[in-house]
Amino acid sequence: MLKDIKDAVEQSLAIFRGLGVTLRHILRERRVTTQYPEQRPPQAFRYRGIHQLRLDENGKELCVGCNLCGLVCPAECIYVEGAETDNPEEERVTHYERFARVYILNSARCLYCGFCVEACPTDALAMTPQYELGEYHRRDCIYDKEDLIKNYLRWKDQAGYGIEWCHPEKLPEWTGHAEPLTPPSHAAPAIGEHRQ
Amino acid sequence: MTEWILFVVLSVIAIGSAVMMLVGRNPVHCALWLVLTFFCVAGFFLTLGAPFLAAVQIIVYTGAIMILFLFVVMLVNPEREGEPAVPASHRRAGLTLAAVLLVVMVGAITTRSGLGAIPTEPGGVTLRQVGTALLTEWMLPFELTSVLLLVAMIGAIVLARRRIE
Amino acid sequence: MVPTVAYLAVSAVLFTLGVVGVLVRRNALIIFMSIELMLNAVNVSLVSFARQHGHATGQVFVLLILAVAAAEVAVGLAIILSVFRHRDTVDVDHVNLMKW
Amino acid sequence: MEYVVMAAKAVVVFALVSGSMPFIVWAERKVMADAQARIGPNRVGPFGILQSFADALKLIFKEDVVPTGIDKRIFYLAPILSIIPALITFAVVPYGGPDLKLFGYPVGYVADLKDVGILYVFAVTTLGVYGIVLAGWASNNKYSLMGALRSSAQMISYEILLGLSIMGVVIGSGSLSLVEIVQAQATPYFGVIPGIWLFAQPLGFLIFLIASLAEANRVPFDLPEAESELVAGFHTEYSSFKFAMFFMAEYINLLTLSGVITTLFLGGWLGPGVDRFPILGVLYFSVKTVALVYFFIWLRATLPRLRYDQLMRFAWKVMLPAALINIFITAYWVAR
Repeated sequence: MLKDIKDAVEQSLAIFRGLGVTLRHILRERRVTTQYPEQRPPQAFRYRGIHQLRLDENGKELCVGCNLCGLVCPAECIYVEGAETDNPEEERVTHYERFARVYILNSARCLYCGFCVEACPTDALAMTPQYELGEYHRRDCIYDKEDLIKNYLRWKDQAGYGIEWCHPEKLPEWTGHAEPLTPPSHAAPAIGEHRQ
Repeated sequence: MTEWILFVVLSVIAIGSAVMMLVGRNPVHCALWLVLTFFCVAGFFLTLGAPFLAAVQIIVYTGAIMILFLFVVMLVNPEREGEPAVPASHRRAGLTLAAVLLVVMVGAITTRSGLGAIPTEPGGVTLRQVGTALLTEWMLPFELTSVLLLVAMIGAIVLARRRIE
Repeated sequence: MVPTVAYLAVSAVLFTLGVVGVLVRRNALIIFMSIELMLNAVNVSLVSFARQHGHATGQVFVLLILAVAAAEVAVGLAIILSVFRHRDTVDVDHVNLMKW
Repeated sequence: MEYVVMAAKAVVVFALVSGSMPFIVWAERKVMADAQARIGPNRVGPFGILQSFADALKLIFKEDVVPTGIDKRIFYLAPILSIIPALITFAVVPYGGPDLKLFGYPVGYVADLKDVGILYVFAVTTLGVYGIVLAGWASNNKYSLMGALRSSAQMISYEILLGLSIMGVVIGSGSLSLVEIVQAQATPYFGVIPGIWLFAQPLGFLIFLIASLAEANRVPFDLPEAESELVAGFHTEYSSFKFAMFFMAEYINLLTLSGVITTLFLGGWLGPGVDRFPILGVLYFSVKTVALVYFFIWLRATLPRLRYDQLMRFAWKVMLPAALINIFITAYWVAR
């Protein structure tokens, strides 16, 4: 009986302690919300967004339509049709006889693993940090070659987002607009860490 | 005049919803029609100068008793077996008996004189009077009710409890 | 002012409807509701008598009836529930054995 | 003329009560966000204050989904049954004293029901159960039905506590009229402490507070709609405007209960200087009510939901004896 009363009192006091905790948080100014469209979350250095098809310094396409990316893709979201041409070099879209006649990437199926980028023999394919990929129609999720080249043109001046993605030793000094993700100080301990 | 309008409207709704309760197939609908009747009865209490009883009527009847009914209807869920049709002879006999009862009651009411008299006190009975009567003149029945409620509570628990073997 | 006899008439009609319900319906729950209807009809006449005589006794009786009705509902619904558990029905025609 | 004044008061109170509901929702979201280190709504209007209106607009224009196999009439009736009691309870709550006059008419309350008063509040809040029970039953969904059954059991249990816990106040005030209950709190204790029932009836106040939380289905007693177990409880199948009606009823109930607690235990419109300037009474009443609403939101940010058996055990084994003890003490104190 006495113990019950003691428990009851303690538990009632616990409610007030809890109210104190919430009150402390209400009075404190700390806010963890990121105001998304105006404020961007810090992005990882190697963030894998939608792809780009790179051009070389002369404006020629690097892709030769070998379909290695399509073969390695686990989601089978890349379709490449290679072709050859007899045109003289200045009329070709690449430096070689081979080029990609069709290059289609379905961003709705892609799982952004980056295998295609690793597989590319000419470093033509790379990823960009772009993550706002929402569309109103599924057909708009199909990216053709022009779209992917547009992605390159859009991101080429952002140093660090090019082919360096798969060659870390070539990484230049960070100058991008976003900062590398730093784990917040209050983050949960990694698995096993608390056992020490 | 206003009182007559109110009275007629309340009577029509009360009797109409009571009839709806009788002919309804679905017990939940029946319960809701009955709730409407109870509301009208509370309205009668108001027009009769007993607002306290009207409030208690709503609290006890619609708030507790009918909710209990709904609770049991939902537990029992009698929808899965339609109520078997009552034989016509049976129904005829029941209606005849009820009609005889109604005739007797109406006859009794109308043959008595003096029931149409207007009460001298328009204020009617005050709550204080009711409370005083309840705790002086009717003290024993009042206390017995509490015993009755206790017995009912124990009985309900004993009856509704699942047998633990 | 509506005379007492009018209230008594309505009360009589409601009471009769309750009797009809008890006599012609076979669902135990509906029969029970009809009984509640009868109690209410009686309450109306009691309150109208209380007004006519300017005396509190009628209202006191209504309060007592309310308490009795509450007790009755508690026990009655418990009985219906336990009948339903044993017989899987609330049709009173199927509950015709004294013992099962 | 008297009826015209009454109707006008009723319309004004109705408009104010239902009009303040969007701001309570907004306040709740803001306070909850504060407690959780978030920002809360801040897009629609300054500080997001118009967020509720945007939500209402969205709910009205959303598709009204009607599930198959339902009892259609009751399905449509239930939200209406839920919102009407919520709206009409406020009619008896006095937000100003009888001295508060406008053009010679007392405007402090819509109706002062002498012999009924607080019983009217109970009678009407009881009816709120119907909306929930019928919604759950008519939805033809087992989660809804579970929510409905839980809520009916919960509300019946806590209604008893609600009634018993104010018996102390009623005995002490000697009246059921809410206006007279407030007036009974006017004399201060020992000449200094405000004479509100909170100090004379701390146990009654606590029980009433907890029971009213349960009656309004607020956290930590929001069992009928326990998201984590019952999807959304009784309103799982409701969408569009019918859902909005349940939502409105919930928040208007919160406001009404705060008003009732203010009246019963916190002295209603009473406050310093109110006898000289009766208009101050409205201000005092509003401040106390809003403070209570804030407290309820704060509680929601703090407490987890109770388990169902805990809820029932708490009602019958802890609160009921406490309420009875409170009545005995008060009766002794009054009869002394």
